[in-house]
Amino acid sequence: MIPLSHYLLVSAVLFGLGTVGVLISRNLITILMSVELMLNAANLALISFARWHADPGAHVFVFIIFVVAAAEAAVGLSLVIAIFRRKNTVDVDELNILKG
Amino acid sequence: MDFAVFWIAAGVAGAAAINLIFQSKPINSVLSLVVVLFALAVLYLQLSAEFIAALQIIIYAGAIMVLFLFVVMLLNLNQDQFGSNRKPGLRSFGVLIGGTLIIEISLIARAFVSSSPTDGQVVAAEFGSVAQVGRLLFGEYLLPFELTSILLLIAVAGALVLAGKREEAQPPEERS
Amino acid sequence: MDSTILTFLIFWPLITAGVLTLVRSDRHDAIRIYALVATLLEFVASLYLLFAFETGAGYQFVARWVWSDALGVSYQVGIDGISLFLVLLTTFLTVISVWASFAGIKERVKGYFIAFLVLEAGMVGTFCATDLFLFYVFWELMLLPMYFLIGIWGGVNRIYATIKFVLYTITGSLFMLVAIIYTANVVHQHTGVWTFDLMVWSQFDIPAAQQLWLFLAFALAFAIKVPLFPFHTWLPDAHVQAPTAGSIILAGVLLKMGTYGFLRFAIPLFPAAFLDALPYLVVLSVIGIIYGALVAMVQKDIKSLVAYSSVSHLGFVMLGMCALNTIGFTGSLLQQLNHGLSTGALFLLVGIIYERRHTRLIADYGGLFKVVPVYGVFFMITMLSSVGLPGTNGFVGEFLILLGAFRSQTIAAVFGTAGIVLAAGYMLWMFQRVFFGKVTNPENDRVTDMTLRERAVMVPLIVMIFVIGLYPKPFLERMEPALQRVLSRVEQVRIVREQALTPTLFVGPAAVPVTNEPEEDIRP
Amino acid sequence: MLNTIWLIPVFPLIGFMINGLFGRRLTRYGSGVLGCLTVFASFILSLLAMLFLGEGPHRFTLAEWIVAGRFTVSFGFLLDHLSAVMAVTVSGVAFLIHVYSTGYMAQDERFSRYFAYLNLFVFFMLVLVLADNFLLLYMGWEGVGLCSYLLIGFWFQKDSAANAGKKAFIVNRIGDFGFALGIMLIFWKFGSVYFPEVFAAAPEMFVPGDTLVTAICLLLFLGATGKSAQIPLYVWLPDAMEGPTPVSALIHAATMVTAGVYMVARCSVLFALSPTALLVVAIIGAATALFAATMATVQNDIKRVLAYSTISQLGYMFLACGVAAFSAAIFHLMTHAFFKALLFLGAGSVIHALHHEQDLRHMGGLRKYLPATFLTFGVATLAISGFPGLAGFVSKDEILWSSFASPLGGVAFWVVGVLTAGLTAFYMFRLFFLAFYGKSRFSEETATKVHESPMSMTGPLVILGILSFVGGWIGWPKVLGGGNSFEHYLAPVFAAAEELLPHGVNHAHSTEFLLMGLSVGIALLGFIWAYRWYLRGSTAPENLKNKFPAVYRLVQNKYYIDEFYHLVIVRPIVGGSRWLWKYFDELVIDGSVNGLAAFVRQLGQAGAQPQNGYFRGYAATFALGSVAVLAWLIYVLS
Repeated sequence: MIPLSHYLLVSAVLFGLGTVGVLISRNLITILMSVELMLNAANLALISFARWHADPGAHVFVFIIFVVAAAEAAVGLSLVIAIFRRKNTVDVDELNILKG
Repeated sequence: MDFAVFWIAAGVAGAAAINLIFQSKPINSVLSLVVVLFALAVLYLQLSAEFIAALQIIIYAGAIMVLFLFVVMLLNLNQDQFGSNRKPGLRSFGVLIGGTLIIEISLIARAFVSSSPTDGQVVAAEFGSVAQVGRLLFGEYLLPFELTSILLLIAVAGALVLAGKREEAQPPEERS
Repeated sequence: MDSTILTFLIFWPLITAGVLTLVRSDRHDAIRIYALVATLLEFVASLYLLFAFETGAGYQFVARWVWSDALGVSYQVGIDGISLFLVLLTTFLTVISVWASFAGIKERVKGYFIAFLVLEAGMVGTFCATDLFLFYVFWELMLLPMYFLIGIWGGVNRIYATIKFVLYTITGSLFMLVAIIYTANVVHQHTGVWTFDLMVWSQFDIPAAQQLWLFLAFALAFAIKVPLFPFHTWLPDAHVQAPTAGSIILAGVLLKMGTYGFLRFAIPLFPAAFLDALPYLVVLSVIGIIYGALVAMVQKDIKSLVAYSSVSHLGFVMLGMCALNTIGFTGSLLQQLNHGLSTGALFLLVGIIYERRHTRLIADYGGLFKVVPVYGVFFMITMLSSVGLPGTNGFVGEFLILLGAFRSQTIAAVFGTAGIVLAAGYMLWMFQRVFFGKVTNPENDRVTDMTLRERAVMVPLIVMIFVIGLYPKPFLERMEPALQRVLSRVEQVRIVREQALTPTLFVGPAAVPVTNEPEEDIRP
Repeated sequence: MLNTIWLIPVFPLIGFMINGLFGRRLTRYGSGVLGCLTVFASFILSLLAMLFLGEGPHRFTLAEWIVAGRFTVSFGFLLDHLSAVMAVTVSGVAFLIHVYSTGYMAQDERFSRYFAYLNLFVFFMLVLVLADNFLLLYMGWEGVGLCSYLLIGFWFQKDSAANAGKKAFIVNRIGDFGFALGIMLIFWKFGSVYFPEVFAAAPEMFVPGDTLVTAICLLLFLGATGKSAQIPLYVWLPDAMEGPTPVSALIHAATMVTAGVYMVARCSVLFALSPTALLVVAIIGAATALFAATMATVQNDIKRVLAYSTISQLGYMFLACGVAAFSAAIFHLMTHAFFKALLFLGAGSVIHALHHEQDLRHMGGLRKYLPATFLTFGVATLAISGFPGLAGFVSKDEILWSSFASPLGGVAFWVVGVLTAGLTAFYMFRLFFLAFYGKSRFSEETATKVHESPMSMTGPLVILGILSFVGGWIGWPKVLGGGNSFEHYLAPVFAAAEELLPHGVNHAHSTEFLLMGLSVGIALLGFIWAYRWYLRGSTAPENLKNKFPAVYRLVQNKYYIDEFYHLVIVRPIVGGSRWLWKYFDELVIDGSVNGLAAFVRQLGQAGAQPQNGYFRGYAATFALGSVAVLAWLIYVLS
C-alpha cells in the first residue's frame, strides 16, 4: 500500500509546476493549460483523500471539477480567440489594459 | 509492484508537466498535458477510483484537450512569435515561487499524514465504481449535479458570445 | 407663510436650476435673463424676512419635517439675528454676481448659471439649517458648484486652485463630520435620544473633557473657511483663478460660513473649549490681520491683493468674536456683512477692468483715473470702505470690533488697530499704481468706462456701503439679541470657572455703573 | 435757531453732492458759484450761531449713529464758544479760498471735481469742529484726511503728487492709530464718548497725574501730531505742497492742520489732569517750532518755505497748549489762519503769474508786476514776523508770555520760542525779498506774460490782508491797554481745565514789557539779517554755505528725516512683507500643503506600481501571497 503522503507529494509537485507555468509562460494557452494542471493536482489530492477516508463523496467533487474545468476551458479558449481577433496575439505581456 | 507503477506514473506525470511549462510550442504543451492526464488516470486506478479514471481519459484527455488542440491549430501558434520578454526576472521568480509552494504543500501534507492514525484503509471492491458514484450523484448530490448542467449551459452561451462571429462591426480598439 | 418662506428660499433656486436644464443651451441671452429674474425673485422674497423679522425673538420662520426618526435627522430650518442678514447678503450678492457675469461668461452659459443657482440654494440652506445633519448636507452641497465655477470658468491655473480649495475645505469638513457624529453620540448617551437638533444640543452641556477635541474639529473646518492664519493659502489661489462672480460669492458669502459657523455652532456648543482656545484664536486672528495686510502690500496681482486683504479683514471678524462682549460680537457680525459688500464690490470692479484688459497685474496699469473716471470713483469709494473710513460701513464694523477687543484683549486690539494703518498702506499704494500717474501703457488709453449695466450693478453696493456706514442701527439692533444669547452661554461657563480676579486696568473706584447688560460688568 | 447748527456742515455736503454727481453738466461758472455759495451759507449760519449762542454750550442731536451694547454714539453737534470760533474761522477762510480758487483753477479741466472735493473738505472740517463726541470728531478727522489725500493728489498724473497724497494719508493714519486707541480707552473708562459727559466725569475720576489719563492724553496727542504735522509725523506736510496752492492755503495751513490743536484744546480738561502729557505737548511743540524754522531758512521752493513755516507755527500752538494757555493757542490758530492763508494765496498768485514757477531763485522784482499781491503779502509777512500791532504779534506774544509765565512753562520754552520768532522773521523776509525785490531772475519772455491776478483772487487777498492786520485786536493784551476779550470769550470753555491747573504767581507788568521788547527785538534782528543778506546782495549766505557744507546739506535735505524713515520703517516693512510672502506663505505654508499633496501622490504612485496591467505581475503577487499564507500556516501548525 502506497502511503498517502506519496500521492500528496505528487499532487504538490504538479500544483507547483502548474504555478510555475502560470507565472513564466507568456502564451495564454499555455497558461490555461497550466491551470488545468493545477486542477488535476487538486483532483489527485481529492482522490487520494477519498481512498484514505474510504469516502466516495470526493469522487463526486472531482466529477464536478471536471465540469468546471470543461466550462473553464471553453470560456477561456473563447476568450483567447476573442483576444486574438482583437490584438492578433496571445502574449499576455501585450495585454495590459487592466492597468489601474 | 504497486510502488513500481506509482513511481513510473508519478515520474511520467512530473516529466510531462515540466515539459508542458517549458515548451515554447503550444502544440507540444498540449500533448504533454495529455500525457500528464493519462499518468494521473493510472494513479486514480491505483486509488480505486475507476469511474474517475475513465472520465479522466474520456472527458479530459478526449474532449477538453481536443478543444485546446483545436484552438492551437486554429490560431496557428506554432511558432514563437512573441517579442522580447518584458519581465525577465519573472521567470526565475516564478520557478522560485513554484518551488517554495511545492515544499510548503509537501510540509503540510506531511503534517497531515503524520497526524493520521492509520496508514491506509481497506475499502470495499465496489469503492469508486460507476454504480457507487452514480448513486451518489443521483442521490445525495443530485442538486449540485443538476446545477453543473446550468454551469455548462452558461459556459456554452459564454463561449458562443465570446468566440462567435460578430455580425455588427465592432470598432477595432487598437491599442498599440 | 412664515414657516414656508425659508423652505421656499432654499428650494426656489434648485427648482429654477432644474427648469433651466430644459432650456436649449445656445440661447445665452434668454438663460442670462432667466437666471437674473430667478435670483431677483429670490432676493425680493428674502426681503420679506427683513420686514417680518421680530427683533429679539429667537429662531423665527421655523419649519420642521422629520427625515428619519431612527437617526434623529430632520429637515429643520429657522433664522435668528445672526443668520438674517447673512441670508439677505447671500440673496443680494447672488443677484449682483449673476448680473455681473452677463458679459464675462461666454461659454457654457447654461451650466454656469445652473451652478450659480445650486450654489445659492446651498448657501441659503447653510445659513438656515438648524439641524446639524442638514447643515452638513448644505455645507457640502455648496462646495460642488463652487468647485465647478472655479474649475471650469476659472483662469489659467484653475485646476490647481480648485483642487486646493476643495481639498482644504473637505479636510476641515470631514473633521467636522466626525465631530458632529461624535457629539450626536454623546447626546444620545446622556439623553437616550438620537438627534441632530441644534436647539437640543445647545441646551445640553457636553462634558468638558470631550469639548476640546470636538471644538477643535469644528474650529478647523471653520478656520479653513474663514480663513484664519495659517489656513489661508487656498484663498489667494482660488480668488485669482475664480471668475469674477465666483470671487464675489467666495469672498462675500463663503468666507462668512466659517465665521458664521463659529458663532452658530462652535461657540455655543462648546463654550468651555472656546474659552480654553481663546488665547490661541486671538493670536491667530491678530497674526492674520497683520500678516494679511503685509503680504497684501507686496502682491503684484490685484485680485490676490484683495484676497490677502480678506485674510486681514476676516482676522478682524475673528478678533471681534474673541472679544467676548456685545460690542465686539455685534462688530464682528456687522463686519461680516461689510466685508461681503466691500470686498465683493472690489472683486466686481477688478472683474470689470479684467474684462477689458485681460490682465490683473498692477504693473500693467497706471493712470486709469484719467481714462475711466467713473470707474475710478467707484473703485475709490469701495477702497475707502475697505480701509474703514468713517462714514462707510467698514469703519463701523472695525471700530466696534476693536472697541470690544480693547476691553478684553487690549494688546490684540492695539495690534489690530495697527492693521488699519497697514490697510491704508496697501490699498492706497495699489490704487496709486493703478489709477494715478501717467498712462504708460497705450493699451490703457483704449479702455472704455463702465457701461450702464456695470454702473447699475455697482450702485446698490455703494448705497449699502453708505447706509451701513451712516445708519447701522437697524442692522445692529436686530443682531444684538441673538448674539447676546450666544454670549450669555459663554459667560455662564466663564463665571462658573472664573472665581479669581480679572483685569485691573479698567477697575477703579469710579468705574462706570453697571447698565442693563450684566455680562459686561466690570467685575471687582 | 441753534438747532439748525447741523445745517452748517450740511450745506457744503450738498454742494459736494451736486458738484460730484452732476459736475460735468454744470458749467464752470455753475460749479464755482455753487461751491462758494454753499460755503458762504455755512459761514453766515456760523456767524448767526455765534451771535445767538450767548452764554452756554448748546447741543443738538440729529440722529443716532451706532448703537451696540453699551456703546452709543450719535450725530450730535455741540456749539460752544470754542466750536463757534472754529466754525466761523473755518467757514470764513474756506469761503475766501473758494472764491480765490474760481480764479486760480479757472483753466483746470477738472474744475467741478475740484470744487466737489473742496466742499467735501469743508463739510468734514465743520463736522470735526462741531462734533459733540469723539467718534464724530474722528469721522471729520479722517474725512479731512481723505480730502487732503484727494486734493494733494489732485494732479494725480504727476507721480510726486500721487506719492505725496498717499504719504499724507498714511502718515495721518499712523496718528489716527493713537487717536482711535485713545477713544477706545476713553470709552472703556468713562462709558461714553460724548465730550460733556467725559469732561464732566474726568476730574472726579482721576487725580491729576494719573497714569491712565496720561496714556489717554498721549494717545490723543499722537493723533494730533499726525494731523498737525508735529515731530515725529510732520514729514507729510512739506510734500503736501504738491496740491493746488489754494488747497495748501486752506487745508495745509489754515484749517485742517490746526485740527490737532483744536482737539487738544477741546480735551483741555483731560490734558489738565496730566502734567506729564502737557509737558510732552509743550516739548514737542517747542522742538517742532524751532526745528521746522531752521529747515525753512534754506528752502528754495516758495511753498515749501511756507510749509515749514506752518509746521513751525503749529509748534507754537502746541507749545501754548502745553503750557495750558489754550485760549492763546486757539487765538494763534485763528490769526495764523488769516495770515498763513494769505501767504499761501499770495504765493499762489505769484505762481499763477509766473505760470507755475515755484522756485525762489527764479523770481525777484515782482513788486512792480504784482502790486496787490505784493502789498498783501507784505502785510502777512509782517504779521507772521510779529510786527507790533499786527495779528501775528498779538497772538504770538501771548504764547511767548504764557510759555514764560505759566506755572507749567519756563524760561527754556520762552527762549526757544523767541529764537523761533527770530528765525521766522528771517526766513519770511528772505522769501519776501527774494520774490518781490531785487532784479527779476526770470526770462524776458516770462516777464512779458507776468500779470496781476484777477479780482476773484486779489479780492480774497485784500480781505485776508485786512484780517491779518486787525484780526489780532480782539485779543489785545491787557498790558498794552486792551481787554483781551478773546480770552474772555473762550474762558467758559477752558474754565474746567483752569480749575485743575496750578495758579501761577503774578508777574510784574514790567517783566511782560521787557520780554515783549526782547522778542520784538529778536524778530527785528531776523529782519535785519535777511535784509542784509538777501536785499543788499551780500555774499554771506554763499560764504556760509561754503564754509559749512555739511551743515548746509543736512538742513537743505531736511535733516534726512524722510530718508531715515524710508530706511528704518518703509523699506523693512515692504522688504519683510515680500519675504513673508515669498518664503513664509509660498514656501512654508504652501510648501507644506503642496508637499503633503506630493507625498500622498507619490505614495499612491508607489502603490500603483504593481498595478501595471501585466497579468503575470498580478499572478506573481497572488502566488507570493499564497506562499506567504502557507508559510504562516506552517508556522502556526508547527
